[in-house]
Amino acid sequence: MAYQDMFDEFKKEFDVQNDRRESLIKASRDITSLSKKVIFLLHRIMNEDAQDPSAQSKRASESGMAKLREVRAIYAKIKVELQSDLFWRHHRAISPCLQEYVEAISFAWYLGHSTLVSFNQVQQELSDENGVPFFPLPLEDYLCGLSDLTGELMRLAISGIARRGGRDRARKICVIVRECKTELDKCAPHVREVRKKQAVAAESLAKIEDAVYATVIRTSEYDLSDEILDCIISRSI
Amino acid sequence: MAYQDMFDEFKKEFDVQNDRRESLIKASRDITSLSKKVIFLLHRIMNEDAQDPSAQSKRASESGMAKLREVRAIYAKIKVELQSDLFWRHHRAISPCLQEYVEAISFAWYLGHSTLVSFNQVQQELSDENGVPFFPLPLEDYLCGLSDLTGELMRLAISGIARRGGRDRARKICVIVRECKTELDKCAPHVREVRKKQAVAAESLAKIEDAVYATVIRTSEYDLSDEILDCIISRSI
Amino acid sequence: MDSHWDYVNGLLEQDGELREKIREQVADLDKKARDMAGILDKIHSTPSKSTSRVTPLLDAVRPILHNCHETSAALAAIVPPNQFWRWKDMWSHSIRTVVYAAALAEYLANGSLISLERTSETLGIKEEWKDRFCIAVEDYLHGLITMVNELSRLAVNSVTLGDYEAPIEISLFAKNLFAGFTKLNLKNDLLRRRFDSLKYDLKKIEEVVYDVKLRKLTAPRS
Amino acid sequence: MDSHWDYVNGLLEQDGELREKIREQVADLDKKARDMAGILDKIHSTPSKSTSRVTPLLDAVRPILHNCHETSAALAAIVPPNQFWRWKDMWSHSIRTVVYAAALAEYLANGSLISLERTSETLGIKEEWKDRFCIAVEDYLHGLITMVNELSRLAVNSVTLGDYEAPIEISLFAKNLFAGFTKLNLKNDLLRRRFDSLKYDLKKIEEVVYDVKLRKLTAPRS
Amino acid sequence: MDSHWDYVNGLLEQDGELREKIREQVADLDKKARDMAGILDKIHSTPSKSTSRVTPLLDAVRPILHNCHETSAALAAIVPPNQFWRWKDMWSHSIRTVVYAAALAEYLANGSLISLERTSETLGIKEEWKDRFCIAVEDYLHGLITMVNELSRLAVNSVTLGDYEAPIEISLFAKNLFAGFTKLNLKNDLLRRRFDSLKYDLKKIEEVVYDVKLRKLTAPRS
Amino acid sequence: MDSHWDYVNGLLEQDGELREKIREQVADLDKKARDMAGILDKIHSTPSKSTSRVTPLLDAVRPILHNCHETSAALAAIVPPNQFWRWKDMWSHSIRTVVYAAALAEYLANGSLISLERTSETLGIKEEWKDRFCIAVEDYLHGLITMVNELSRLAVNSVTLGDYEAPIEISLFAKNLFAGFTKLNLKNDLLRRRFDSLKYDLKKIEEVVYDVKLRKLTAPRS
Amino acid sequence: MDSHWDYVNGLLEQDGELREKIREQVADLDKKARDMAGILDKIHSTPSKSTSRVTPLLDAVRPILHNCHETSAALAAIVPPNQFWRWKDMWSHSIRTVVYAAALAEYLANGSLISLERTSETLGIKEEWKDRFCIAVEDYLHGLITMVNELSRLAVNSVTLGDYEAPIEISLFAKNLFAGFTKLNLKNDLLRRRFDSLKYDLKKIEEVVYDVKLRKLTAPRS
Amino acid sequence: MDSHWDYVNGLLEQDGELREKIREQVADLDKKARDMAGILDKIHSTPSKSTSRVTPLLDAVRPILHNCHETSAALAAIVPPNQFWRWKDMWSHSIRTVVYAAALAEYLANGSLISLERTSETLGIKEEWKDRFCIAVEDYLHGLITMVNELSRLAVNSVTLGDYEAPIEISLFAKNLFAGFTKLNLKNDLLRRRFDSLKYDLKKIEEVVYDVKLRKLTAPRS
Ligand SMILES: [Mn+2]
Ligand SMILES: [Mn+2]
Repeated sequence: MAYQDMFDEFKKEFDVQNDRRESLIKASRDITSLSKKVIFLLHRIMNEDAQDPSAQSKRASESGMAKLREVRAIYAKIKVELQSDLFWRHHRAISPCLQEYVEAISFAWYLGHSTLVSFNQVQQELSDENGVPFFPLPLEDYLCGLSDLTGELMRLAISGIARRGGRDRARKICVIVRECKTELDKCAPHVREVRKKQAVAAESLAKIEDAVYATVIRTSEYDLSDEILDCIISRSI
Repeated sequence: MAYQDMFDEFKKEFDVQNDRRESLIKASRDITSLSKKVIFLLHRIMNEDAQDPSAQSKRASESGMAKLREVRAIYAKIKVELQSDLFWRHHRAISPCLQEYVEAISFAWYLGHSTLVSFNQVQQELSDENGVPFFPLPLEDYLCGLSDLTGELMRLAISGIARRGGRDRARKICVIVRECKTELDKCAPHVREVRKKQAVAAESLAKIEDAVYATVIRTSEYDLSDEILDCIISRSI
Repeated sequence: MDSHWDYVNGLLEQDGELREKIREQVADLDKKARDMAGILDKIHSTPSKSTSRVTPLLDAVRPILHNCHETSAALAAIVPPNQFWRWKDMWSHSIRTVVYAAALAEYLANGSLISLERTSETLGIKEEWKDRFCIAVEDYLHGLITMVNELSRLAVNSVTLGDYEAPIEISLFAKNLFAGFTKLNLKNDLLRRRFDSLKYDLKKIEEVVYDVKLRKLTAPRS
Repeated sequence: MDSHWDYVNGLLEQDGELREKIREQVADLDKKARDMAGILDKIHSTPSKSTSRVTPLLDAVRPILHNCHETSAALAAIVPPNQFWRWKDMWSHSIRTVVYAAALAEYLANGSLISLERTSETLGIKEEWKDRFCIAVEDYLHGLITMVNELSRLAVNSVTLGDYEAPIEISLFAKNLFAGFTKLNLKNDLLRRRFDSLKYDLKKIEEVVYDVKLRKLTAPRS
Repeated sequence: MDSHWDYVNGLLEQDGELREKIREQVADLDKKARDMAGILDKIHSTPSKSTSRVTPLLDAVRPILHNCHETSAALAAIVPPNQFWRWKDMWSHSIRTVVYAAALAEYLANGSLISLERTSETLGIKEEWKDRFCIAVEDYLHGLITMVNELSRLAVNSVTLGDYEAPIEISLFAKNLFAGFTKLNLKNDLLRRRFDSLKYDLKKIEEVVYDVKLRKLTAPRS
Repeated sequence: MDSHWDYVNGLLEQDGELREKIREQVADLDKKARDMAGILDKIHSTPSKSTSRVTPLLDAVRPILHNCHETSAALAAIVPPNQFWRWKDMWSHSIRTVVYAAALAEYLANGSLISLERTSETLGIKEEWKDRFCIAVEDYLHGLITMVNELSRLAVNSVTLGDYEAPIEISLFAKNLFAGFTKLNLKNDLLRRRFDSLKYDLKKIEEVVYDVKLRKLTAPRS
Repeated sequence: MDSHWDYVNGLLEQDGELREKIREQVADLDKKARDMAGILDKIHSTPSKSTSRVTPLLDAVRPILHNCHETSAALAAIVPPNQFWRWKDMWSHSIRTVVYAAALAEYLANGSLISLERTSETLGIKEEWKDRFCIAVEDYLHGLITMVNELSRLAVNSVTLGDYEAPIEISLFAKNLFAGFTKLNLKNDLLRRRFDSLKYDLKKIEEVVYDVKLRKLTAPRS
Repeated sequence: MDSHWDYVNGLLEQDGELREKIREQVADLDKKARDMAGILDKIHSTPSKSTSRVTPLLDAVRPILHNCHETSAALAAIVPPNQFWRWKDMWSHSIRTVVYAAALAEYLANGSLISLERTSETLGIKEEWKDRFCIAVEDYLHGLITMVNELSRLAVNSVTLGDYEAPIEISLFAKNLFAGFTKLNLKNDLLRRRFDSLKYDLKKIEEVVYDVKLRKLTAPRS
């Protein structure tokens, strides 16, 4: 009967898509895990004692970017499974790893450039050597990654605040996280997932503000410049 | 400093366990997916028109068991990752696939033997050629698998009920599902996960009872034996 | 930096406008779907499918089905290339009802199962749109299940209205369709649950056939 | 068939009895843990660690730590081979407090960090029990974090009670410990969250050092 | 400043008192609703609607329906102008049961569908109260759905008690009502879900008619 | 100060020990409850209540019911005066199952509804214990609802095993019980929700009776 | 019969269209609300409220507040008489943000608390619209709480930017506002929970004032 | 049969009426509790507890505390014998606030910790009512924790208002209270969580003392 053939076709199609989904989920878990490791690596380098904070940032950023090239290789490998309309069909399977990747790359980028990585820059990273994207980067995933970034920036600001140059870095982070939070708030009504994450971003911002405030209060009783304070402290701790 | 070495050890240990967990989750997904396919296969064979229902069951059971040998091979492959105390350490990662496997094998077993597969029989399947278990089968997972089995038996009973021998099969299934439900209820206070599943098992049992009831009601108006009814019906549908 | 956020906001607004345009077309498609469902509901009081009584219903449904061509074309024009799966949840519900209507109409007219290709044709969906607007296999299957749900009611109501042959035809048709579904490895999703419900429809239809056969209300088949 | 279910029920009852026996031992361990925590809490009103004032506290804690040997042995005897990870959640909370007590006692006595091996020794846990009863790395780390939580309070209270050197020692100790934690790739679990909280303790300790240094209340280091 | 807060608190206190007064009247309305539901439940053991056996039930329900006039008037007097929509959730549940009772009574008495206007009249609700107390369309529709839920039971129980005509009348009535509902563009989620339940009731009624017809239990229709 | 805290801790420790003792008795009660439920489950495969086949089940249940006397007495002895309401949540679940067992046994034996007083007697609960151990009205009602849940299954399974009279008896009994429940002004939310489930059971039972009556299965077949 | 359903459907369709029109205006109001919130966010990097630095922010917010007049008028024109309470949930979220913006602007400009009446005026809401469009007391209170949430951040960030006077003013203002809230008998659960959050804000502000006073940062330094 | 249901319903109705009566008294108790909390909140702007400035607050609180005698007596009269534990959740929230007020008043007046017995006396609760109305240990402990929450704010605000001695007294009092709590074997989850919050309060108070001592702001102790 002709329509039994049709169902045979459907069976094949379902099985193919299911297997594809399973293999994408596996790749997605690998990418998420690698991206998280990059974030830890960045914190690790930034927590080392260093004479030149700006050189330290640069070194961290470069190490991070280098490791993220491994992640890029996985994306390059799975791109065939995401060609044309397959990407959106299986978007849910790889959305978590895209967000974690954006979080990691934007963190590494911030350490190297002191700015937020742009949407197009991330899309460019997710492209082959000729600049052809492996697949379209969904704006939602990019924005969610940025929202998560605020948490990592908060950790960076807090744990480095007593180090040479740490107060200055915390102040700069405060500015960029505040901007990020304000702008993401504007996007939030359009993107459900960002909306859910913004409460955490607000907490992170408040933590940074409190930390910066504490440094101001702490030094307010003394007429000393930042450098002299740094100097006194680094000799004693 | 000596204790930095200790933390380096910890890092290695954490990374090793994490990678192991990830690879177990992947294997677990593969096993779950294969087990589900076996269940579909069994239903598929049982839904074919057949002259000899008992031969059909036997054929289904054998095909299922054969496919489940592929699953067994995966278990054999990951057993090294589950040696000694590793099994319970990563139990949560592979618990879902164990339950699905028990569901599949107990379904195949039922079709071949008309009984519930015993705990020791499943443990034996999960052992090497010398009878040494790959790892200890947790009782919880075995019981959860049986609880899920009731759903598949319900599907079997309902979809085959109008077929030759279907009424008889449904009646037998009703008896075994009722027993299974009663006994699992007794276990439920000790096993949280079974407790959650039992509401579904109760629904399945009620559906089977209703279906068997309907066949009785349907034929109550006629003084005809099951065989004659079967004969009349199979000629007309 | 502002331009960075401006750029992002620009993209969001584009998506928002796209969504709005799709929503409009979907509202339209949904209206058509509900109209057809309303008309086809009358089959349960007009069940004699073999006679001319079914013709007026089909005559009422067909022009609406044909009008779907426009909506299909509009959606294919709005959805960007390769983004079919991004937006399809917006019209899944409506398209399933439309598939149901097309499939039931086909069954009533010719007693046969409409294929996925034939359904696409009926709705004026072109093969080359498949990365923008097409009927996903799942949606097609959902539509067929809805049809069987109604056919089980029809089997019952046919007998009530004195047509003892209809249930037997329906039974054969539904059994074959069910056999097709059996081939599929489904995920634990809505489709699987609805497939489970199909078994009950089949059982109901079979019971009607029993009743009819056992009461010898129908002539024995040669 | 009955014997099948009897067998299953037999296994369940065995597990139940095992759980009951473990629970008893854990209640005992928990009592010891809370007693030690209660004693060590007094450090905040006796903060001069360099003087003999800390000795009575340590003298009170040590015998309790030693008494843990029995509980360790009892648990190692009860838990079946290879089932450490199956049951450990039952005593995680208590063992973390015990680790905290051992680690703080070690710091107060010698100013040094207790190692995982040394902690096991202190509690009388034998290497060969490791598939039945040992200290998981996570639990050891939780205990250390609790210690730093208390050390940050101690830094504050030391100054209140006129000891301006303690915060500086604590600061060096905590910084090194923090550096160790930084090496780890943690999952998004409780340990990660508590590690985040460590940063605040470190910050607090550093602020106390600032205050002390800037007020030149302490002699400059040679 | 104080007077500002007193003003605000005054508003909140007024609302509190109002709520209390409404609660009292709603308790009264609810009692009436439950009483009528209790009486009408007996229809399932007295199903011969064509005979005089239904009369006593209607005689018991009607005075209670009439007594609702008082409650309606009381609520219209308590609710401040324009605040109907603010408080209506408090009595929605009860008013739906009252609508159900009025609608079922109407069907049993005359076999016809009660309109929204007629329901308001029955309960003594005046047009000019519409900013304070009226029947919202949703609540009217909920009441009708509850009636069909009961009618499907009634169809079953009528046959049990030997009345083979009732299901056929009920079937016609329910089919018409269902067709009416199909036309509605229901946005309200709960109402939509309950509308789905209507389909099951209809199917059940159709099956009862089928059983009766199959066995030729009814008098032949002209 | 210390003696103050010792006093407070003494109160808390007493509660802790009490809880432990109650837990032991409740475990025992729960075992009995589940055993009886397990035995009564067999009614679905032994449904011919009019014959002697139900006797062995009752013979198995009765001694367990009688054994509950001990547990009741033990609980009444442990719970301090006036503290019934403090601890009752610990055994609510088990006592509801026990009530269900007693109520079903009574129905199977005599076809009648067990009263609250009679249930207390059956379990050996003395009136004078009411400040320590008794059956709360809610728990009694929960037990009855569970019984009706099982009776609706029993109606179905009786027919399967050829007993066409049982559903009719069950229907009368359940209708009466339902009418009783309808009178109650239930405030308790859980009880209200479970009362709604009663309606489904009743409907189910009515449909079984319908099937039997429609086919005239209770009358002797010619 | 048909005209009856047409009438009912007419009512439902009207509601649907109304909802669509309101949604449009609310989208507009929400845009304005979010724009103002975005501008006022900058206060945390421009905190010197005593200087002219706050003026540009107020200059940016005021025209938007004024533009709300149009939206208010539009909503008052769309919402049918008496239906304020029916639709207000649609704009509650936005209006609360608008109230927050108006209240914060008032505080920044004059250091005073905006009253409910004054807020209505600011948004161009006329007294005579109160059956169609006004500010519910709850929404006003929500807006005030949001303002205090921001003021506690402002106290912190003012100090960071060297303004030690601001926290003291904020503290007085917040304490008064808190005392006002304490008088209210809040029944609304959400409002109650948010009122609890006020306590945290107040504590935070008090701690900032403490830091400033302790270090005598407000007195001129010698 | 009917009388059986009437009996059951009678029990349920009694409970309903009882609940209503208790609700009224609790509303009264709650009003008093909120009034006292409002008055005591002013301590944060009047912190000089050693001077006569605290006297007016105590003078305002004491008569309200005394007025609680009436409510206590009313509740003891309404609650049936043995049913204390059944109804106590209704007033737990209010009684905890009352305990807080009594405890804070005691601390402000005499610097000492109020005992459970003394609290009962203050509220006019008689020993012989203990099966109907008394203060449960948990509620007493909750009240004490609330007091410490406020004392940590008071430590901060005292310094702000130039009283540098108060934090030191508060610190000693809170440390003792904390040590007392540490001895308790708390099973109750909520109480455990709130006990954790005590640690934060204690830490805050210690930090205030630190700030004061560091700057040598207090008079030198002999
Ligand atoms: Mn992160
Ligand atoms: Mn399954």
